[in-house]
Amino acid sequence: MVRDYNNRHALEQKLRSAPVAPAADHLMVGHWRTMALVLARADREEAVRRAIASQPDLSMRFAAPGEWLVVSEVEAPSGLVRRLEELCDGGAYVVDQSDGRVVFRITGPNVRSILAKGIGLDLHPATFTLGGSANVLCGHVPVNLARTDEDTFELIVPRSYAESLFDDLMRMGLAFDLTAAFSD
Amino acid sequence: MASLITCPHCGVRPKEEFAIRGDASRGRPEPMDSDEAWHDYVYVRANPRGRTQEHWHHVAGCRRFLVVERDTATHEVYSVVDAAEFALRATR
Amino acid sequence: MRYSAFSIVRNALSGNLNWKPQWRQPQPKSHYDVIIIGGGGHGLSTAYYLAKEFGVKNVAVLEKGYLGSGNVGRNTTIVRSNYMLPGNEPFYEFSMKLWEGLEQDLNYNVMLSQRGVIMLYHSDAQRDAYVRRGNAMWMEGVAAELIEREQLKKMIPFLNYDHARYPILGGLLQRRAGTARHDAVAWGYARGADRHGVDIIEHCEVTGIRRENGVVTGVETTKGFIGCGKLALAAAGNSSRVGEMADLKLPLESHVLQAFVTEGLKPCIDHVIVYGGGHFYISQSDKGGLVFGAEIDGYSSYAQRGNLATAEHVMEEGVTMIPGLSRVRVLRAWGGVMDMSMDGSPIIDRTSIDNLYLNCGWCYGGFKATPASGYCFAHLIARNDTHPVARALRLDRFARGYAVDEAGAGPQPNLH
Amino acid sequence: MTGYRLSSGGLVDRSKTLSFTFDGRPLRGFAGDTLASALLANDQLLVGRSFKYHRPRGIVSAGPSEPNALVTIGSGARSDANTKATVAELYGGLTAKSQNRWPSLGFDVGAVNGALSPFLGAGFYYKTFMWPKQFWERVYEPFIRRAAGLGRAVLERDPESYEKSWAFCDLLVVGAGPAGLMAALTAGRAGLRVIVADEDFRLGGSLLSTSETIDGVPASVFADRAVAELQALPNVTLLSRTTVFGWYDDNVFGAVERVQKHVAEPSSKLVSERVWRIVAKRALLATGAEERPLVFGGNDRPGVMMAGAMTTYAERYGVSAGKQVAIFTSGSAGYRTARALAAKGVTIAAIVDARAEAVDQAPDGVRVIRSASVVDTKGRQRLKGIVIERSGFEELIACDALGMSGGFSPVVHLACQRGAKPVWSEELKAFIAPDVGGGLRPVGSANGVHTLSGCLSDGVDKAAKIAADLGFRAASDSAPVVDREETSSFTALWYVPGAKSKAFVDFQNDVHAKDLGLALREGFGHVEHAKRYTTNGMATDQGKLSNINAVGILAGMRGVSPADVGTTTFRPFYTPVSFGALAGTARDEHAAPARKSPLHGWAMKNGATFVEAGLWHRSAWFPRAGEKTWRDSVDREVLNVRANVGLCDVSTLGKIEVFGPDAAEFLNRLYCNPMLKLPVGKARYGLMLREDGFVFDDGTVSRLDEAHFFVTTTTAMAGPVMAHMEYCAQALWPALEVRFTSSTDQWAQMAIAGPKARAVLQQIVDGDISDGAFPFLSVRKIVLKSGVSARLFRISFSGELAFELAVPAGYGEAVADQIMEAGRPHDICAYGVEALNVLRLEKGLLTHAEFDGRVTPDDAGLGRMLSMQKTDFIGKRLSTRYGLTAADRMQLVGLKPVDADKDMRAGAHILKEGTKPSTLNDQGWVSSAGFSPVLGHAIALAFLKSGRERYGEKVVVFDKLRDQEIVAEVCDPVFVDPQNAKLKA
Repeated sequence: MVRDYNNRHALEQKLRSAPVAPAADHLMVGHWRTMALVLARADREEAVRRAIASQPDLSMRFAAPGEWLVVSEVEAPSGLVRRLEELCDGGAYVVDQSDGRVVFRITGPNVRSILAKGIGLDLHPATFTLGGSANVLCGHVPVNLARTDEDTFELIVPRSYAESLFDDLMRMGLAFDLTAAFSD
Repeated sequence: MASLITCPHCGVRPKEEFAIRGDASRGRPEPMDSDEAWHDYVYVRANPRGRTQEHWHHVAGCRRFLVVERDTATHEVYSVVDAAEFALRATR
Repeated sequence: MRYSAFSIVRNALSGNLNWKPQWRQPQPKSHYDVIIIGGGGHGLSTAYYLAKEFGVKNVAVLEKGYLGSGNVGRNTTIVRSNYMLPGNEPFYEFSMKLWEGLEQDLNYNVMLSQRGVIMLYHSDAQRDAYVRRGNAMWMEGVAAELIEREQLKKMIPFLNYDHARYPILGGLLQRRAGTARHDAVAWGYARGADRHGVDIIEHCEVTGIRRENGVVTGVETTKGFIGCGKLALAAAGNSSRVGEMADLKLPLESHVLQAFVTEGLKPCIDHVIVYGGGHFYISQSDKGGLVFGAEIDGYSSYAQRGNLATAEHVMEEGVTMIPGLSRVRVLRAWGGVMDMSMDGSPIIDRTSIDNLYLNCGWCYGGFKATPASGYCFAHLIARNDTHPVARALRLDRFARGYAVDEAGAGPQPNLH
Repeated sequence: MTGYRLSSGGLVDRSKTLSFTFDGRPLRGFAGDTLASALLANDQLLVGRSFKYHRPRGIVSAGPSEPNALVTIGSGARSDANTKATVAELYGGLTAKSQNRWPSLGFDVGAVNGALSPFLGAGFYYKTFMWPKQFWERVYEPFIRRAAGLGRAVLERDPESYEKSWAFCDLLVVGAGPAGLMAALTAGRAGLRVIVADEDFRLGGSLLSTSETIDGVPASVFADRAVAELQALPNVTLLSRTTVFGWYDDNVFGAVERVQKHVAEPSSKLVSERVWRIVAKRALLATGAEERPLVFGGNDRPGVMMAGAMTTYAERYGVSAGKQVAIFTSGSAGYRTARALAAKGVTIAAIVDARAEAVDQAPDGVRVIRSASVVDTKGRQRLKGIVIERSGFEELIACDALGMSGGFSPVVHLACQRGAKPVWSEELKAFIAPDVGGGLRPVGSANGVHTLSGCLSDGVDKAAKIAADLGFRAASDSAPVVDREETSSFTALWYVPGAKSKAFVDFQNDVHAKDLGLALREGFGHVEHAKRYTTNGMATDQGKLSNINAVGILAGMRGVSPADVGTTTFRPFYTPVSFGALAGTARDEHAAPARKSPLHGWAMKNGATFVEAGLWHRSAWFPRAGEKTWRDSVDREVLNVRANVGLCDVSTLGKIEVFGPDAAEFLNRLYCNPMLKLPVGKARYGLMLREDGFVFDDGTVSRLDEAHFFVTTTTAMAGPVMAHMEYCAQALWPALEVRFTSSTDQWAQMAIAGPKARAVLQQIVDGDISDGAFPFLSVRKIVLKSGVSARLFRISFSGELAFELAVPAGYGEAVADQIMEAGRPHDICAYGVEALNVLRLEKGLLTHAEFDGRVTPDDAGLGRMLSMQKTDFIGKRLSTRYGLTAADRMQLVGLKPVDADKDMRAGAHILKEGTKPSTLNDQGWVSSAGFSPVLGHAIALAFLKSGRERYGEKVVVFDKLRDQEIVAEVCDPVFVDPQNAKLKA
């Protein structure tokens, strides 16, 4: 996706310095990610879920019963909203959140120990399985947490909280020399 | 109860993800119900020592209101259901 | 036995073997003019003033546990009259004045310490609210001072002036406010009431309220039936349970509030300090422990114990207000059952049932009210007439639309 | 007592010498020492002073129950007061200071209190200090306060950091002694997720302090092997230096790990302490048993120590408590200590056994005196001898240390922290854990098991049962074999009669047996009363040693069983936990998250001063060169908006997208004014009430589509309004088909206000925004010339011609820059919330300064908004109550000073002219006040009794807090442009 330089990232100030070499435990901040909240209408939840789940390039994050945060790495915001509206065929309301949320991707051998310092959810691989997602608190910040790979998690946070969450995560990772950079 | 609540949508979650609204045992009166019914609904509580129903809001999770049925003396939880389901069941 | 310098010396020289029980352990009589349910601060002070001020001496106080086993023995001991609303301020100031003469009145040292209570503000809006409150206090003749940041820095240098999440801009100070030794208040009133002939009956749980033709005639207890002319409820967190025995439904929820004490330290905090960026408050006891607390846990509970999440939050507020608390160790946490009312203010009133009187709804502020609560309740019971300073604290204020809502939070108890 | 290091033995590393100081005196110890063992090895017997009488005190225990050996470790901002030397791990460079003494530990002036002790008995202060009346506050209390406390808190900023962590497991084992280690091994081998937490820096518990052997190896070697095996299991987490301090609902445990308390120079990457919240499916309480002191005359002399502690110092640390050690015991444990010390070459002066029968084996040649008791001790700051009594005859026995043992109590604190009381066992002569269900079970000696082999097998059995319960299969290993089992029995002895001097029950708080007698005499015989009256058990050790003896003594005096006396309440924390650890990272600026507006960067560039607004940082004003005070900037911003145009960041307002066929009906029930027929493309001011009829929040409702509304809330109430809407939709009206979500963070929203607003905006907006095409209260989805999609609202909070423009948050800064650029020829300025506040004040528009939760719509002059013809809305019914409609309610008015030079302040109250201040005369209060640069004088909004009838009346504005009373005239609350001509331009 083409980057629009008029669109400022919430962490532009925090991550302005030159990129660092990633350590074993590393925090990546997606410079540009598209997502929308899908609110399924009553009795259409299952149909909507299935319609979106059928799309391999769209990642569904559970937000509430009948509500998902749908993340795309290829679509532009308006394109994603249009596509979701078509997919859901009137069965859901779609709200663009591409500018309202920031995605953090954290990966590494100590990722669970780091996240356990803020998140009261059992992150054991057998319990929080690959593809799982949940709205949780990280410290005092509300996030959507998803496990996207063996030792990789994504945290999606409301934009206004992004700097606070960033500071928190860096402190949680201090003992493991966690590094951070924009991913593109 | 006071450490963890099992959200029917999100699973076991820490208490700090929730905000407690209060008594869930009584439904909102109809517009034409008596003054007394409205007064009791807004201001009077059974406040039992024992089994009670309470609205817990999963603020930092699914943002659903839940009805937690539990014991006020032992903190044992008997059930947790979605408040909409609870309300619809009550009106049926 | 009256306490005096002489009695102390005389007893010391005789090995302290001649001190007498501070109150008797009587068997209940078959009938009293007034029975008070609840042997806590409010019940005991009611009995004391009934006997001493209003000449009603045939009185029993029934306590289901040991005397003072409720909130009077598990609070943070703060005494103040810095309220804003006209329904509250005169009542609490009346209480403050009673505190100021209490030791002489009771011949018992309750260790009132008027060290000053200061409530910090962190924004212009909060300052404005405190200015409003301070001026309301002055309206009632109660001295209040607005302490601004620079003056505050000299007065309390260890606050977090440079790194607080919410900047500390100043505070509202009531110098006459302070603390008292909580257990001593219960014991002093018990001893005083006992000396005026009141029967204090511990370990006597009320199990039923007997009514004949709609009029209360007595109570069933674990020690048998006891008849009474008038029945007065002062059961704090258990008010709803006792009320239910007379089919009374009350505007109350019982909530748990935690309080904490640290290990004993040499004197370091000279005031009662209240954090405005949250609910944290702290003072130092005469034994050296820092006594503190903050908000209620939020759910209704009779369990007298709190949860860890709330405790941790209390500590967050504590170190944010006073960074130097960080290495101070917390010794003990406890929980009290608060009778939270729907507007955060208490109720002292008759009920719809003849001869049944009600004193409840003290939320987390009942300790400071102990003298006035007892005095006004005794006034009401003895004369069947509301004391002038308690006029706003009626039970029917909700139905009539006259809530006394100091926090402006509406009928949700855990917001008060 | 003459403490010294034995020539060999112990688990300390004699090759690693550590230097430390005590009260400035340089001393040496070994790696593996505690501060207490090192002090003892250096013959530093006197370690502290007691609380009340300042009596000299020595080390009593070898663990967390220590009442006496409290010291301050470290200095300056890194000092830790009241640290128990018996659990403080020794490190090189440690500095320790004694406490509660002046001028020195050896010579303490406060000890004069001891001579006054007849006057200072339990509860003395309640009876005294009352004459004359004023003296309590001025003389007595300051004196008592100065005497208070033990250590000193420096109250400086702590340089170290703290954190918390969650942990989840199948089985938590609290305590890594014989039972705990066996349980962990059994469960770990079976595949359970196991966490083992132990307060000690070395795992093994009592295995480290015994000469027994297991499976042919010394117990400590057995422990090391078990630990090594556990360490190798991926499903087992070992937490040493970790105290489980609390058991909470749902089997959640609080624990504190001392990560760096044992190093001289902590790493900045690591925290000092970490609090764990452990969620355990099952837990085992393997906390062992506490040896009981004996209450005899002179039992607080330095040199008198728990017998078990003596064993520990000898076996684990290679330290002997004395050269000539006497034992006073009511059970086997005293003999065990005698054997252990004798085996290391220490002379045993005598074993004084309170029991008559011979059941235990004394070391060869040691004198055993049965049916005897110690009635006094000799020496001053160290023990020189004991006076024993047997059959009415006294004898002085010379010794320099005395080990005492009064039997054992299982350590069951955690199991009793949730309301269940411990249960008296007549068989064990101890309070044991109550049955609290399967979540938490005691094991080993915490379960009343007295033998090592019993503890090992109890650990195996309990863990195997749990494994089976949770669906795992534990191998049927039998427990290891103890080669020379030591037997154990005791007789409970609460009070040793015949005391010749004070017999202490609570050492730290100086409560002696007679105090309990006095308490009983005065009617404080209930165990809770006795505690509160005498302060027994209220010291920093929470009565770990003293409570059981106090119960026994009370029972004896009352002639009942300890079961009838019961215990006081066990509560967190098992041992004290620092504020810092419990607070974790959420402190100082990070106490709460900080929310930043998408226009934060724009505001910074424009020089904004920021102010806290809930979690948000908002731009307050934008100072320019030459402006001396904030008022200069705000006045300029206000005048510029009124004359030209300004841009203000309003992104922090709550924003909610509401969808669904029933959305209009839903909003119609939510607001007190009508919303059902709001046309598409239009916005409306809305007022929400609470169910009790008072104003909850205000905001705008815009209809973007037939079934799509956009709702705004005030910044402060965004969260509560969202929760309220969710409550209404889910709990009250679940049948309505409505869905909504917050879009607060998605949009950067800016107000462009002033006569030139349209001219500026037209330059960046495609399409006609003239008053004809886009009149007041219009709403439209638009596309900016730059291609950015946006929403445009014609709404105003300033009374000026104004627009609010919302763009996706990321574009906010670029669009704001563009507007500032386009506005330059029109003299645009950035304005902040302070100017916004003055602008709205001049127009009599309201905020939560007015809506304080006690205000009705009618009070605020908005009574006409109440749509009583609607069937239902939140707050409708209760807003008709008498008290909410009474004629004497306070109503919103304006105030202007009669003398234009005077100012007014929010929070002032109002009096009628000529009346005295009193609560009865109080007429109202000022909700907002400020200087109006347009009018050139102060203005205020106020709530005044029957205020709308009183325009023109002169009133006194009473601000006693700054000693000011001024006269003001009551007026209409709209000060500027009452016809709204500018708004609709």
